Amino acid sequence: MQLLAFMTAFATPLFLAALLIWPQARALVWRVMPFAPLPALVLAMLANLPLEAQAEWLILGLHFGLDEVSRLFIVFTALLWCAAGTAARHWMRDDARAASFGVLFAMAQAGNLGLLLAQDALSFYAFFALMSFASYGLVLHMRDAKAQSAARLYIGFVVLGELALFAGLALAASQAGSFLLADLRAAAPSGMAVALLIIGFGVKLGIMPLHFWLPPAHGAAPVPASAVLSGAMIKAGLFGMLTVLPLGSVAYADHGTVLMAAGMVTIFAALLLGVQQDNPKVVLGFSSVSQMGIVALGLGAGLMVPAAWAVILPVLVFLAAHHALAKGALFLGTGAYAAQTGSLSRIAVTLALLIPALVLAGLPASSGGFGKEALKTALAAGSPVWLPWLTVALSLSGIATTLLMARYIALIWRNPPKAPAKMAAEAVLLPFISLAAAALALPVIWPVLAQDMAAPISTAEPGALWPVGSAVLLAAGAATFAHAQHIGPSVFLAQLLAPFNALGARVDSVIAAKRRAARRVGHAVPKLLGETARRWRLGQTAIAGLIALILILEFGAGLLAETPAASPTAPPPAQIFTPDF
Amino acid sequence: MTPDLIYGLTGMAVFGIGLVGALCAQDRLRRVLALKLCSVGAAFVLVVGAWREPPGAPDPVPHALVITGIVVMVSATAVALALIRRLQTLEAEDDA
Amino acid sequence: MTDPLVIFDLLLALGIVALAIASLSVRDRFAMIVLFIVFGLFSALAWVRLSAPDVALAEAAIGTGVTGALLLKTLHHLRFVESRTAITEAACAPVPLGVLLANAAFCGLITLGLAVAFLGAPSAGPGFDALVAEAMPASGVDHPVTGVLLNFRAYDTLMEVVVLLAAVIAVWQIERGLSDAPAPAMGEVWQGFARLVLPAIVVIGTYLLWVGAEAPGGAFQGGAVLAAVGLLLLLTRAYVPRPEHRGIARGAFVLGTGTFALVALMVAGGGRVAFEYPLDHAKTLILLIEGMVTISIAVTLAALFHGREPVALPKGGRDDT
Amino acid sequence: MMDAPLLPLFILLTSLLASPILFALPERAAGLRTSINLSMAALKVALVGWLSLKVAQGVIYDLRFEMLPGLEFKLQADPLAILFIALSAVLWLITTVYSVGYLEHGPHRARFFGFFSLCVAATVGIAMSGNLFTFLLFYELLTLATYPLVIHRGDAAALRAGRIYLIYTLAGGLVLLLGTLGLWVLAGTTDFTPGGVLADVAAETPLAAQLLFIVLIGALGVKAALFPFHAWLPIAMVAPAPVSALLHAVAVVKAGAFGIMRVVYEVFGIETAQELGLTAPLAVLAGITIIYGSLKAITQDDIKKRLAYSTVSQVSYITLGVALASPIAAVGALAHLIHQGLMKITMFMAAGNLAEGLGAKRVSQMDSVGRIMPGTMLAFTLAALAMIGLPPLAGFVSKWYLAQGGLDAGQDWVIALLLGSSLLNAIYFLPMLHRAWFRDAASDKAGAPGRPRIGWMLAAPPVTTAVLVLVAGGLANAPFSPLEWTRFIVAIEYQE
Amino acid sequence: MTLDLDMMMMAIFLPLFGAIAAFILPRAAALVGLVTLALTTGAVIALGLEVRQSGAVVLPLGGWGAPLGIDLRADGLSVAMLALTSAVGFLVSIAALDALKGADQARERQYFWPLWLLLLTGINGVYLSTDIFNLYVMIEVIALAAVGLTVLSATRAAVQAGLEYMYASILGALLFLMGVGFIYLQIGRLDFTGLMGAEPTAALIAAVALMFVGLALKTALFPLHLWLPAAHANATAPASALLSGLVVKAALYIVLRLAQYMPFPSETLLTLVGLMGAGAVIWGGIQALRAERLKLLVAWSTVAQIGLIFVAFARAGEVGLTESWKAAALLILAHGIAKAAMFLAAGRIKDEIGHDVIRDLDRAPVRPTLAQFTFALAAISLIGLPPSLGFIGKWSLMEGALVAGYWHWVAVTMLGTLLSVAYFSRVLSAFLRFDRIRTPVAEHQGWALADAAPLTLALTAIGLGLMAAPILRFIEIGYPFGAAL
Repeated sequence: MQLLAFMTAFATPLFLAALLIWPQARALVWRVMPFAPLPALVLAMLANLPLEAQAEWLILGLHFGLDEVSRLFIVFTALLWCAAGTAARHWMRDDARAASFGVLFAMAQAGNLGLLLAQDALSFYAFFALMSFASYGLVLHMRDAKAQSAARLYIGFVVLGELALFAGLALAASQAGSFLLADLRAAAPSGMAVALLIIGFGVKLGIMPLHFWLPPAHGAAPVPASAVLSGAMIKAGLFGMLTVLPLGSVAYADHGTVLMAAGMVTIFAALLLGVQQDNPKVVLGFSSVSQMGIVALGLGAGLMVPAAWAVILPVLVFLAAHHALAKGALFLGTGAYAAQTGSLSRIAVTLALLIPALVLAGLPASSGGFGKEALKTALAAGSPVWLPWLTVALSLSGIATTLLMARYIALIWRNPPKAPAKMAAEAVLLPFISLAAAALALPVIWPVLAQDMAAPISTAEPGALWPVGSAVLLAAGAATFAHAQHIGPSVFLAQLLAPFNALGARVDSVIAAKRRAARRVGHAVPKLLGETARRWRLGQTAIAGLIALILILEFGAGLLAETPAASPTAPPPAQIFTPDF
Repeated sequence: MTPDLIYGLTGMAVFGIGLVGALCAQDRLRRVLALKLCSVGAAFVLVVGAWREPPGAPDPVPHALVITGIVVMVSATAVALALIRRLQTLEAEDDA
Repeated sequence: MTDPLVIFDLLLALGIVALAIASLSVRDRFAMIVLFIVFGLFSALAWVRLSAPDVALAEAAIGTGVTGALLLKTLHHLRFVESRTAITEAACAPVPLGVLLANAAFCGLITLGLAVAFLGAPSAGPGFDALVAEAMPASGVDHPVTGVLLNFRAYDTLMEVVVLLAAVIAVWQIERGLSDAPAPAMGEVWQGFARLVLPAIVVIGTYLLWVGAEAPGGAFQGGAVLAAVGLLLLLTRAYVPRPEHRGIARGAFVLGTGTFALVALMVAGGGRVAFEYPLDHAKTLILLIEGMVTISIAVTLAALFHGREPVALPKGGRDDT
Repeated sequence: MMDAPLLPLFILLTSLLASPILFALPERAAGLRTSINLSMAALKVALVGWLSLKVAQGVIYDLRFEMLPGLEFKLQADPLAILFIALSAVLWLITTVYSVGYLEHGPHRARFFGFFSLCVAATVGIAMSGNLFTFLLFYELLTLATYPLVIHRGDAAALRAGRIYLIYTLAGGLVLLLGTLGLWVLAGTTDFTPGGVLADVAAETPLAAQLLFIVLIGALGVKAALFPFHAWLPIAMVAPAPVSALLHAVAVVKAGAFGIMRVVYEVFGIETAQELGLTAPLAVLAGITIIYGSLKAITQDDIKKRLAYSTVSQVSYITLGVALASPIAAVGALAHLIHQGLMKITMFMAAGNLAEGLGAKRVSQMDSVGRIMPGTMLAFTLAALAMIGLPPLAGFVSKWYLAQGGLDAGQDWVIALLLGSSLLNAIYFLPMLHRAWFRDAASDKAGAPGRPRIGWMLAAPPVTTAVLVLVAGGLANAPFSPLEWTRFIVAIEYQE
Repeated sequence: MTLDLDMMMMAIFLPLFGAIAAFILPRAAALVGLVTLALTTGAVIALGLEVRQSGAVVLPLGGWGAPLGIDLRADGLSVAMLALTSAVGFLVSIAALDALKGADQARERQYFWPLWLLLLTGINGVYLSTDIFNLYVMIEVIALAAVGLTVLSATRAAVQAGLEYMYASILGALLFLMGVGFIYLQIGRLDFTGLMGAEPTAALIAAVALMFVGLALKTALFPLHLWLPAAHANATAPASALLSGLVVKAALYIVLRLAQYMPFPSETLLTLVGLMGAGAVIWGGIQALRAERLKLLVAWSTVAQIGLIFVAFARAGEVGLTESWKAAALLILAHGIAKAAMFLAAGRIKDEIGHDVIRDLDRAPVRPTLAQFTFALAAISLIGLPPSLGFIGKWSLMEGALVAGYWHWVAVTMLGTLLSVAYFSRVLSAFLRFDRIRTPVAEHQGWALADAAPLTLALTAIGLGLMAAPILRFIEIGYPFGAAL
């Protein structure tokens, strides 16, 4: 029964792939494609843990299992495939090579889900290989020069990675004398094996210097494929390390150091490389690389200090889920953006894209923020020597990611990606919005979903604003600068000052008008007064008036002086003219 | 009710009337005349001030002052009238 | 209290005020001047009543007589010019009644205030009586007013003559080159009258001057009366000013001032200051001054009446003298 | 050496007496006029040199003359005065040479040089004023003497500029009169005394003292072109180039800045001013002016207008340095008084040469002028780089001290301000240099501009001042350099 | 007979004899005039030396002595005013030589001198008089001579203005005479000494009201100024200079004197005076801004400046009056000199250019540079820019007001200064504008004798600022009145 459940989980996509060969079924298959990961999802959600099943009959005897970690991986992987499937259905509607895409898509899906369930080295490797090689077709799908070169690079690294992985697994298996992954872990594989495994999985993970394939591939693949490549498949590398390496039990200080250093380099090198790109999807790819650098930090720390692994692991899983959802949303969002034609809807989508982008960048109280803070806390348990650097690196990674995201946003405006011509504009929106919402809601969902493993997350700080904030400012400055460079500095400054100058000119003209009016009045009123005074001979009146006034004032003052208490209520008239200074 | 009181108040009245005339009159000649009335009013004050109850002789100094004032006034009047004549002629020439 | 004189005073005062009002409010300008002359005579009467005969004489002769003559002459001139050019006087826009009323109201207030002040002032208060009485013996004259005029306050009197001089210079200056209205037509009767009256007036004037030292009268009154001679001569064309008379006229104008000032200066020295006549010569000097001043005043007043400086203009010029 | 107690008076008279002579000379007596001009200017430089030597030896010059009971016309020669006199004397000589060349065939030369002399006399008087009252006298004289220079061209624009100039400066002068009176009434003296004369007043009636401070600084701020009283300066640039040089570098704005120094240091005293809590707002105001002027400068296409706004910005460095109330910043401020003068006069003379030689009055006409007039443009470039604050030029020295002073006073924002200002300076000066040196002139210009005909009298002065810019920066620590002299002054003002 | 030449007598009699001589010898009038002026100036200088040496000097005319007789008295203020009169008069006389040299001006020339010398007699008489009735006679001398000068040009506008001036003069004098009457009624004597101890009774208050208004009318204090602008603007230049520079000062001087010796200035009245002065400053300034002709502008500026003098007078209230009169006196001196210079310069400009319409001044192909320069210098003093005497006067004004805490007078002064800058700069920019004339402009054509006098006056107005301290010390000689009597 359990076996059947496991089989359904990875066989459903395979079955759909097979059905696609038959043209009459294609329409139906495409319609069902979004639901292909459902069995796996259902299994992960409903199963009581731990769950195991064996199929000794199959090949060399295959073991499947589901534990706390793989369950969580399956959940977000399946979700991602669901969303990508939905998108792919519309994306590929009028594509000439839709069938081949569907086949490969389904096969990669099967591989991805399968490796998550595999418990022995052989099946794991098989599913891993299935996923990797099927993806080659996805990358190559467009068949243009860019796709071909990307695919060439991809396949080269895949081959390299598979070789290393195979060698590593083989070494470990021979050392353990068993194919079971649990045995491999328990046997504490040799340094060599661990190194090979790290390289094998590292290729998938895109840790520098093994990352070269990743950005071009992500850029070249169609949007649904990019989403799963970046969101789901590279997590397979992480999952592989978690399952195969004896983390938490044996210390591999050198490996850890190297991995950690590579991770640190990855974080920033990816930034430097990423901001130079012109294709938004490539930029997203570099962002993935950068993010995986963070993951590598955690892994490295785990390798160095096994004792810390217990706290690092849940965080890494969370980060994987976080990245999968956010990055998937971004890729699909790129498609959604490309599908829009009106500028208003593009602005709307851009605004929506800001959600996963900021989540990914680690906006406080988002999954990114929590994840980073949790990782910081977790790493505190690791090597004290590295700790300050790690903390700084993590904080700065927020800046790096934000800058990449800014670059991405800028690029989709400047080099809008292309979408299939006749696609319904809202088709890709639904999966995009769902994933974005999921990414946003992750901090809330996670405690429910992960239960015991959610502890580091739910107790983490919401994170700091300054990395994102400063990076936004930096990006704004850079954008302004770039804009200025683009149109020429003096033109730019003129543009910048134009509103102020316009305001100034406006104020000036208002003042000038007022001044003219005042001048008119200033000319007219004295003239009128002067004329009136002359015509009415007010000067004559003034003579008499003045004498009378002085007489009244002085007599009044004299009278008051004589009778000071005459009228205590009325103020003396003299004071009317002599204010009290 | 002594003469000085009566004529003193008369002087005030004449001065006031002259002042009204000097300020209100439009006609040039009348303005000159009004000013002359003012001067008579002022002279009244001095003459009244000089008056003493009959047995006593009046104070001669104010009398001298008034005589001076009268001569001064006639001079000023003559100049004013000359100006009026001249102005009238100039206006007539301009308008002609 | 029922002094009959008080009733006379009251009636006279009323008359004066009424004449003042009438002369300003009467529309006809000739009537205005006549009323003014009557007013002047009434005032002179009032001053006689206030035991100021000198002042009354001066007012009658100069303040009323000469001024009246000047006014009449000017009116004649104005009417002549108006008749020639058909422009009427008072061409300017009338002043609103409200302004006039305000003027009147202010003047009423002033009069009231001055009346209050007058009533509050000491009646028959302090004066120069005692000082004059004390100084009279040293003045060189017997009549106090003359003493004041020509000795105690001789400086004022000198300046008064200077005012006259300034006036005649100003009038000559103002009216230069101005054509004159033809002299009023004086009939034969008037000319005969003049011939008869003139010597009498001269005698009266000289007498007034002479008695000035002891009794009311003196240089100004005498001068005014003599000026009347000039007026009559001018009016009757018995005398027509000519350009060649200018030098004499100038001399006559400055004669009084010059003599007066010279004497005032010359007496200074030897411990005396200006205007301090030596006691022995005081009477002589004062008489000299009075005589010269009288001539000056007479000629000046007559010249003021005549107006223009007699100048020879080119033929066909505007000046008809 | 001879002792000459009347030395300050002689220095004043060299230009004050020259003025009526120059007025009286007929228009065509150009040679005589030039020789009088130059000999007087040279004589003044010599006398100033002598005077500064004496002052450095500690001789005190103090000339008094009672004008009103208790109120004296007072000339003194303290080191601060020497600083300003030296600037104006040297620059007068240079500007005179330049003016002679500039106005060679222009009209109204008698008038021009007469007022020019008077203007310098006023500046020298301002420098040597021993009290605020005397200062006021010369301050107004300066206004009056510069007005005919500003409207020298006599056309509608010049007259408009002149009117605005007159309104601003005379209103400022009037307020200064009020302030001087207030000081006289409050303190009973208007003497400039190191440490100030208002300590007691400030303790008793701080409000009155604060009001007085605002009135005085406001009044002086008009000439110092402190925001928001700066509007006259860019408008007044219609004046001929030597006049602009005079306005911007030697006399007018410097008189305002110098007055602010005197008021803050020697009327209030730096401590009193700080206690009144008014130096910080003044510093902020100066900061605003610095940024505002630079921003406005960027958008100007007219070369002289750009330079004028640059002056608005640069002169406020001096005010800033004074207001920071730190001796180090004061050194910067005082040094900038000299340095800004050297730099700005170079630029204005260069701009005048461009206008004279090539008819180039706008930045957009500056393409490749560097190749046509290398000397002039080299001077301009040097001055511009100094303005930006590149070491070892003069501008760097003053900016360095200002920044240090900001730190010393605990006003860290000054650093950001100076950096930002330098950036803005670069933004508006570098394009000019770029055009001048690296851009080819629009080829279709009718008739290639051959060798421009400017004589040595026009070419030499900017080069000379540019060299001075280099020297003042490069030899900043040498004895008798502006900076050294400045330190001497600050030691007195801060009574260290 | 040894002549004891008293300098006070000389100051009055020399012009009188001069006037007589000039009148009877018309052809030598100019020569007589100049010699007289020179001699009078000499007498004034001698008098000044005497006063400086021995304080105030008194001359009881006729040996009687006040109150019966009339005393002449010279103290610092009198001599300062006399000096102003002779100096300005002398220089204006020199300028008049040129201004009246035209062939068609023979009659103007002939009458100018006697009238002017009589005017001088009257003015000097005012400054030396200590008797209020004598003052009345003197202001009448001044009035008649001044009217004669006003209408010297005999244009219709001038005669009209002269007539208005005459009315104002007579009325002012009559008001003054009425005041004299009231004073006699109250205290029975007419000399200053008698006035000093008097109690302020109703009669004296009435006298003050009448005399003050009468004098204000004569000195054209706002709002009684209506006769002045036309009269001063339409007279010939030397006459304008005399009228504006000297004549109005006589009435001002009497106000100053009376304020010192009479129970005159209550706080209320002073405030009223200040308000009238402020009104004059503002209204005169505004009208000067509007004026279309140069001389009219200058005349309106006189109205404003007289207002300023009254503000100075009222600046510190009743308590400050013992000092305020000095500020007023400084301003009187400054204005007298500068305004004379300005009117002469304006006359020169009008003569050279042929008109004095401000708007078209810059269209003229000739520029009387020196006259323009003189005008500018005079403007500096009138505006009150340092170091002119006008500045010193303004300084004293504001200082006193500040000390007394009367900020409003400071504000009025500053407003007045701004207004004067505004209206004078109208003229100055017209001088310096060159873009509306195509033909070559002739300017700076060497020295003209005619410019010497105004230029000297203007330079004096500026330079005297440096002499303010001695001047102030000098005018205090013999103050207060009773001390030296």
